[in-house]
Amino acid sequence: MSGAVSGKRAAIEVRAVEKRFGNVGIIRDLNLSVAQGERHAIIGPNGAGKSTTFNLISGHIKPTAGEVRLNGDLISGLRPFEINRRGLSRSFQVTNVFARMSVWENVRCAVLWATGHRYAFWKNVDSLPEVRERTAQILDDIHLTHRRDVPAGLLTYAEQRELEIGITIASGATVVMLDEPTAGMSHAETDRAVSLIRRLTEGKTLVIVEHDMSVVFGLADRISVLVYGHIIASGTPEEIRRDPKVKEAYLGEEAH
Amino acid sequence: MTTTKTSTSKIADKPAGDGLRFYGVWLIGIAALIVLPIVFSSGGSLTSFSLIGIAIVFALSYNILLGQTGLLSFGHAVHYGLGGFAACHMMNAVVSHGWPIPLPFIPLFGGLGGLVFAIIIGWVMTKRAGTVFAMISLGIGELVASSSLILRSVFGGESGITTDRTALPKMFGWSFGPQLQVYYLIAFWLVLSAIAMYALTRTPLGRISNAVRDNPERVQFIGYDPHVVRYLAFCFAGFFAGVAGSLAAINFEIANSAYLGAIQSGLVLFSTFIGGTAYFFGPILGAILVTYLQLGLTSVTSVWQLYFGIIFIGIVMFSPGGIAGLVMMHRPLVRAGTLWTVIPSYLVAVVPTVALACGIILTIETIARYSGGEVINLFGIGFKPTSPVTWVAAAVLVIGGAFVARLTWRRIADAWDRAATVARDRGYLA
Amino acid sequence: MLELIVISTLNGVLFGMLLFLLSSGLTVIFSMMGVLNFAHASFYMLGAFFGFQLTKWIGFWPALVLAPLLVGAIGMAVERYGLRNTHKHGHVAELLLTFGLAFAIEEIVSMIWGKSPVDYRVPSLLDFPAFTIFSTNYPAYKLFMLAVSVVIFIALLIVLKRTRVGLIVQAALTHPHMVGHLGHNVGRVFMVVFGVGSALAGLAGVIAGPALVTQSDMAAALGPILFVVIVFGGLGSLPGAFVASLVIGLVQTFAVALNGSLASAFGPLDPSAGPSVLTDVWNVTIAQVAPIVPYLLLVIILIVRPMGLMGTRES
Amino acid sequence: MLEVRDLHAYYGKSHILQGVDLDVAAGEVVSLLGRNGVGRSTTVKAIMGEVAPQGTIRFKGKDIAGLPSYKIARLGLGYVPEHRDIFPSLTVRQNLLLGVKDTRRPGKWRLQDMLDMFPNLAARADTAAGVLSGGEKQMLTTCRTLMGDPDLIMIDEPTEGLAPLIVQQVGDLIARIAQAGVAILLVEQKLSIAMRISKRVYIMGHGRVVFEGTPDELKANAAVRQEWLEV
Amino acid sequence: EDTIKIGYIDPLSGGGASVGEGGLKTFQYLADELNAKGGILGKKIEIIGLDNKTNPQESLVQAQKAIDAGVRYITQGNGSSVAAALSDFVTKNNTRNPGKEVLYFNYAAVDPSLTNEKCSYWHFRWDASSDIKMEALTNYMKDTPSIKKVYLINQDYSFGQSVRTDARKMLGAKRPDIQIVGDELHPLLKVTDFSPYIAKIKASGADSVVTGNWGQDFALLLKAAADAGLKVNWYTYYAGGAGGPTAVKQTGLDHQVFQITEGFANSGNKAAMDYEKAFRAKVNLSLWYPRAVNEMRMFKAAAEKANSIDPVKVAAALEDLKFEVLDGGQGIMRKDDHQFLQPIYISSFGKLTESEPFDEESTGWGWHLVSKIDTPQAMVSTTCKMARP
Ligand SMILES: Nc1ncnc2c1ncn2[C@@H]1O[C@H](COP(=O)(O)OP(=O)(O)OP(=O)(O)O)[C@@H](O)[C@H]1O
Ligand SMILES: Nc1ncnc2c1ncn2[C@@H]1O[C@H](COP(=O)(O)OP(=O)(O)OP(=O)(O)O)[C@@H](O)[C@H]1O
Ligand SMILES: CC(C)C[C@H](N)C(=O)O
Ligand SMILES: [Mg+2]
Ligand SMILES: [Mg+2]
Repeated sequence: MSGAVSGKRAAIEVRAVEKRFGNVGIIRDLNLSVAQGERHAIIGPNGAGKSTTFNLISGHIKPTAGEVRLNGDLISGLRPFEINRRGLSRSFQVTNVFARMSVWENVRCAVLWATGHRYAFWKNVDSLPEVRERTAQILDDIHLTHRRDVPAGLLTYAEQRELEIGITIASGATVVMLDEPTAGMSHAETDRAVSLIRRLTEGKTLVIVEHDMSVVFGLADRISVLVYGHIIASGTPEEIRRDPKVKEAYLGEEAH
Repeated sequence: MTTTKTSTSKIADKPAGDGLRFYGVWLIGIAALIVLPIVFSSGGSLTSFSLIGIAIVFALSYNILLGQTGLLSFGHAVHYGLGGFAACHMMNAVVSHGWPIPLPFIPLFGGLGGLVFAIIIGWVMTKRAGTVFAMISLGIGELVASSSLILRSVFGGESGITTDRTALPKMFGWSFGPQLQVYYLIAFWLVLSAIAMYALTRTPLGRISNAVRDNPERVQFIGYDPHVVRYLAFCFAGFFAGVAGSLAAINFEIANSAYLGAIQSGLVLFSTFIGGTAYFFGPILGAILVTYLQLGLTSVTSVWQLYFGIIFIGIVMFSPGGIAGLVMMHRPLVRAGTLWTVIPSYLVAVVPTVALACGIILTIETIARYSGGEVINLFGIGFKPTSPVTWVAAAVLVIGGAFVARLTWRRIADAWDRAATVARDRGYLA
Repeated sequence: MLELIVISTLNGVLFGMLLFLLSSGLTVIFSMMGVLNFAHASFYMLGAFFGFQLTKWIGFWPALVLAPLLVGAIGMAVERYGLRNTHKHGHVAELLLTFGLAFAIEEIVSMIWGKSPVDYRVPSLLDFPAFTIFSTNYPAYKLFMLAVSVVIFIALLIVLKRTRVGLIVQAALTHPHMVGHLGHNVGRVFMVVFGVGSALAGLAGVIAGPALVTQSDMAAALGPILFVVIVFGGLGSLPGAFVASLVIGLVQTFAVALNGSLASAFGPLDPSAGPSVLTDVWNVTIAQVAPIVPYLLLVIILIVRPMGLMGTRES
Repeated sequence: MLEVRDLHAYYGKSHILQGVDLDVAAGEVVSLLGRNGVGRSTTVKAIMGEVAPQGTIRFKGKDIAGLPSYKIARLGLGYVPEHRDIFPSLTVRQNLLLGVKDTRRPGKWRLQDMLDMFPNLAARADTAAGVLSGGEKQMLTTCRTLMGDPDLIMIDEPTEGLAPLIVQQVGDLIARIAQAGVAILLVEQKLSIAMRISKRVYIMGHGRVVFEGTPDELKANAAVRQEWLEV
Repeated sequence: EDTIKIGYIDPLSGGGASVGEGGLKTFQYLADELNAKGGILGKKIEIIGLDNKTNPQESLVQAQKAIDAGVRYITQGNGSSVAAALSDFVTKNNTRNPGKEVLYFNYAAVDPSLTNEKCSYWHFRWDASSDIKMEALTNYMKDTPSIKKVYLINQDYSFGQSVRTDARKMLGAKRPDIQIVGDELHPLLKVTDFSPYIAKIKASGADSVVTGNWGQDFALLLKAAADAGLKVNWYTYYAGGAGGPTAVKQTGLDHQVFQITEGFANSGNKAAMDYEKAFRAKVNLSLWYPRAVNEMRMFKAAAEKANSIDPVKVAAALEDLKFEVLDGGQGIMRKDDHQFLQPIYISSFGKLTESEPFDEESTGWGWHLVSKIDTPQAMVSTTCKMARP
């Protein structure tokens, strides 16, 4: 899954995408390009359509018009699992883990497809060394090794958010999309999560939605600002910080 | 994480003792199956054991759906029944064509019967989970059961299809006429199926089924199509239900439309839930209890259905995790070594609780037998339903029992809290 | 032929309305509380037996009022002391509770009234043929049943539109605490809803009892078809339940009325072929498949339109 | 108006609140601050009866500790929980309507006022609330509670997950509520808002109140900020 | 063992419960009566009621349970589908467990195949087989010129089907001018409202209906007929069962409902009528099953003849045993197929005369003799090839 063919090709390419619910247009003429290996943040006011954009890219919902490409291949119209199998993985704004399964099982399930075990019903999951090692590694990475046998539903909120990230990156996808990964975390937890994200997405393409500007400005190579379903600005953190449109539509005078 | 490949433990870094214990449980189970008919050799117990064995396979197959994949089916008996019919037809065909297939292989064909139907019907059925699936399964169940009365040439109408298991080629010189031989055949398939179904829970598919149960939406984002997962689980459940059905067909030498019907489907749902869906052995306990009640209650009381209902309501209300949940609740206490602190309160509660139960039984039987005047025999004491003495006894037992029992139950709860706290402190409870 | 059509239509509508009376209560309970109440038909049976007994003691008309109230009270007790505690363990547990309840109720009824049908008669006030068409009598009592069902339908529609009970219950399904924080007494609302649903079943029992059999197995006979009606019509949709009841009532009645089979349409099969699935299918009459038609409809609709005929949501 | 004395609360055996005291006067805006997990949410939950309280809670002079929460709400105590708890299958309008406790006695906030105040909500009045964006949900919950015409409203972390601009809007909303004479107990982490609109602030630590004073006093007291708020 | 246990396997719940319970009470009464007279060969008789829910497989569970509990005699009647399964089961049981043979006394399941292609040495039937009854019934119908259009409605299972095919065949042979205007099969014990069927009968213009319906399937059929005001003649097998007479009375069909049985309350036979009176006084039911009386009495006779209660010996003694039946006349247990041959009666239901003391279900109406068919006329040949041990 290396981008050997063309290192310059965009990891994600959204072209002229529209999404309407009934007759409300939520996403209008959305164009977005995320280069491979880039850390791209999407910011914008609540209800601007950031999560919807995630849903459109990851196949959760289908665009009304326009197309989405992953590493050059058309993926709009594909189902979520098909897109996931092509190396795109996402997390959810609302924690979305397997509540009754243990932390270990949560992560392991996310590892299975990518390690090629798929729907196998003739293999013992416990005796798949590469699955075991990878799971253990991820648990270690997200600092949940000591909680491995706890049902995910019983974790604290911050731990569940961390697990959410763990599940997202477990498949080894090259494109990772995180929807407000630090929402609801304290400062300390946020800092920890940021360094975690930074480390885990090393060498990968990252798309992140965040309202916490310290996270956004600390993490992103490039930022796009989404307002009313349309990207009004795109650029480096510096450019965005200075953009008056952005100030008016999103940051307000309180910008940190 | 430094266990060798030959390690038997479930999770790699658990102590090897777990593996021994794991195999131990299975070996003890198998040994028990072998010696059971020797210890309890009466015809009655043989019959019961055979039926229980069949019910266990059936309930375990149902739990692949309910417990593992989160699919509530009201029509699981369809596969059971079709397995039964497939087995009957196969047996008849073996006899009439003189094929060299001995009886012990027949359940394989029964399983295929259940499987084939699952393969055909499953894809549309498992498109959705939840209520939609439940209702489709109800519809399919009724549909197949009713059609079976119409398609007389396959299902034999009201009277069903009969067969003679002794007419098949012999194996180890066994004719399978005597119930004992049939019992061992059932036991053999029980062990085989149970191992297979247990193994299934430990495979990638098994684990992903659990994930689909918990959160089908999220599963899509880790590369899996929940529809495919549900479909595969449905097929496996269909296969083992078919095996169970064919065992029943072998046992009774008949298959009829009732095999496919709502009552059978309801019964397996009951057994599975009552036993507890969260643990592999739950449905086993449930199947044992339900079959036993079915056989036993009917012969001691005419209003067995009422007790059936009450027992189920009781379990659903007071032990929603089923019997297995009740048992497993104690595991952390055992590990933490605090179980002994609750046992005394259990013992104290036994007397008033039993008294309460007796009171209820006495009341019900008094009403049920009032007109017939038949004597009620409770622990060897005879009560006349028409005598006021009985009424007073019943009232005293119910009211007094309930009063005292509540106190003792509260004591149990307190003792539990204390023991659980200790267990939590020692890290055995999340 | 015309005669058969007219009479069958009348019969079908009547059966449909009876189904509606039963399913209205179940729809109210199922759609609002998400409880698959397997005991609903048992409440119907209780209604019939209470109706029978009270008719003996105090006459039919007081019984018509009193018996549903009694059944409603039992329903409320079931909700208060049973379902409420089970709710937190999920829908399967609730369903099994009502399952067990259905068992127990059937046995209690047969303990008290026996297993044979009781002699529950149409009240003499309505025991005359209302009109005669094509020399067939149409009993006044059946007209009365029709009228009651229609009145209930309209009343329910109005009540449900006007009150916020539906909203409260639906909201409480996902966030019961929050509904409490907004000042609504969730517990009581649930209890009342369940009580009303059960009372409707009871009412259906009181009025259907004299027209059909009043026997301890009457619940089991009717149970599954109710689910067909409410799912077919669309969960939560009262008009849906209404339409579905009529459709199923008519379809079933007309299926019985029709004589056709493939054999009668295309001529008999070659008898030398011997019996096979084909001959079974060939010779079966539409009347014989009548009982399975509703289930066929159910399966088809769920596959093509999982929210049912007029439903708006899937589960 | 609200008087809390020596409030204790437990989750299972863990003692979360260990004697909280606080007061809110009629029409007053008070903030409850503190680090994550100190028990601020638990305090409001205990007041609302969602967590079993031990101690005295008096509202408008009436002891409400141990009452079921619907009764507390009917006394005029509104609560906006931290996880928003919107009813996903109901429409925005229905959500708002459910805030009304008694249809016969409409309060001072009308459905139309709410929709006017938030055009976002107005545009989605008839869509299922479950699909709203995070920020819209927050507005919806607050409005919903207002529909019940509370005399005191407790809002738990209203700005969590909100875009900076919306955070300002929520601040404005709270100010507007306060202007309408409704007392507010605001549970917040973002100091700026709390400092801007509150008359008094409480800071919680280790399950009890460790500081009480005006925003200015808090500003002046770097030691308290250092110890109980900053990381 | 000082008791003889008889397993009574019939529906005690579900749609067949009313008839099943009636049967159980009958057998219990008979057992009490025999016991009061010293039992059989000094042994007391115990009836064990076992609920089979009209389900063949459940019947086998119950039968096995009974056998495990030491039962060597089984009696059953409600449902030929069950009977076929039981007969097969008993046969297998007896070949596989020599020395532990079980006899099956069938008191009501009348599907002809049980004494023809599916006949078993271990099965004995006291009720007249369906074709015998139809033979008698059509003989009577043959001589009733007013019959022009006949409608057949039957339960969709082996018994109902045999009624239907026999009726078609025999009517066709004896009265080719009679038109069969309808031939209906409906699900067994599942229909709750027969109005649609009645509408069809009405539309067909039939003047007579032939039905083998029993239990609620008969009562509800007549109830629906009453509601719709359908006035036709009914030729039935089981109009006398629970709920039937009430429904007939409601319809106002005075002597228009006929029934074919091996005996009935107002048969005029003194002994039988005394018996009926005593039975009603104690059990509070009409004696639906005079054949049950014959069955138990013949059991005793055979056991005494064999001087043993061993099923094998009793079975041998029963073969060709001649017996004076309850309602008078000679009967014989035909050796070839174990079908009991006996006089049978056609009676009609309606207002009673002075000499007819018994009404049904407190309707004031009762059964009245229409025709008696003596044993020699009440037999059809059998194709049974009996496999004897
Ligand atoms: N299925 C749907 N039907 C109708 N409207 C929808 C649907 N899904 C989303 N919307 C609307 O689309 C808009 C964008 O929502 P989205 O969740 O993408 O916002 P967001 O940018 O992620 O906001 P936040 O930062 O608050 O999470 C919202 O106004 C929402 O109400
Ligand atoms: N349902 C629960 N069961 C057990 N412990 C809980 C539960 N809810 C909260 N806690 C614990 O109680 C403590 C206080 O929680 P609370 O929610 O009141 O904190 P908070 O001050 O509101 O912080 P936050 O910033 O997370 O909202 C925390 O340590 C938390 O882990
Ligand atoms: C009891 C009887 C009415 C049974 C019926 N004659 C049958 O053979 O099935
Ligand atoms: Mg979002
Ligand atoms: Mg909080």
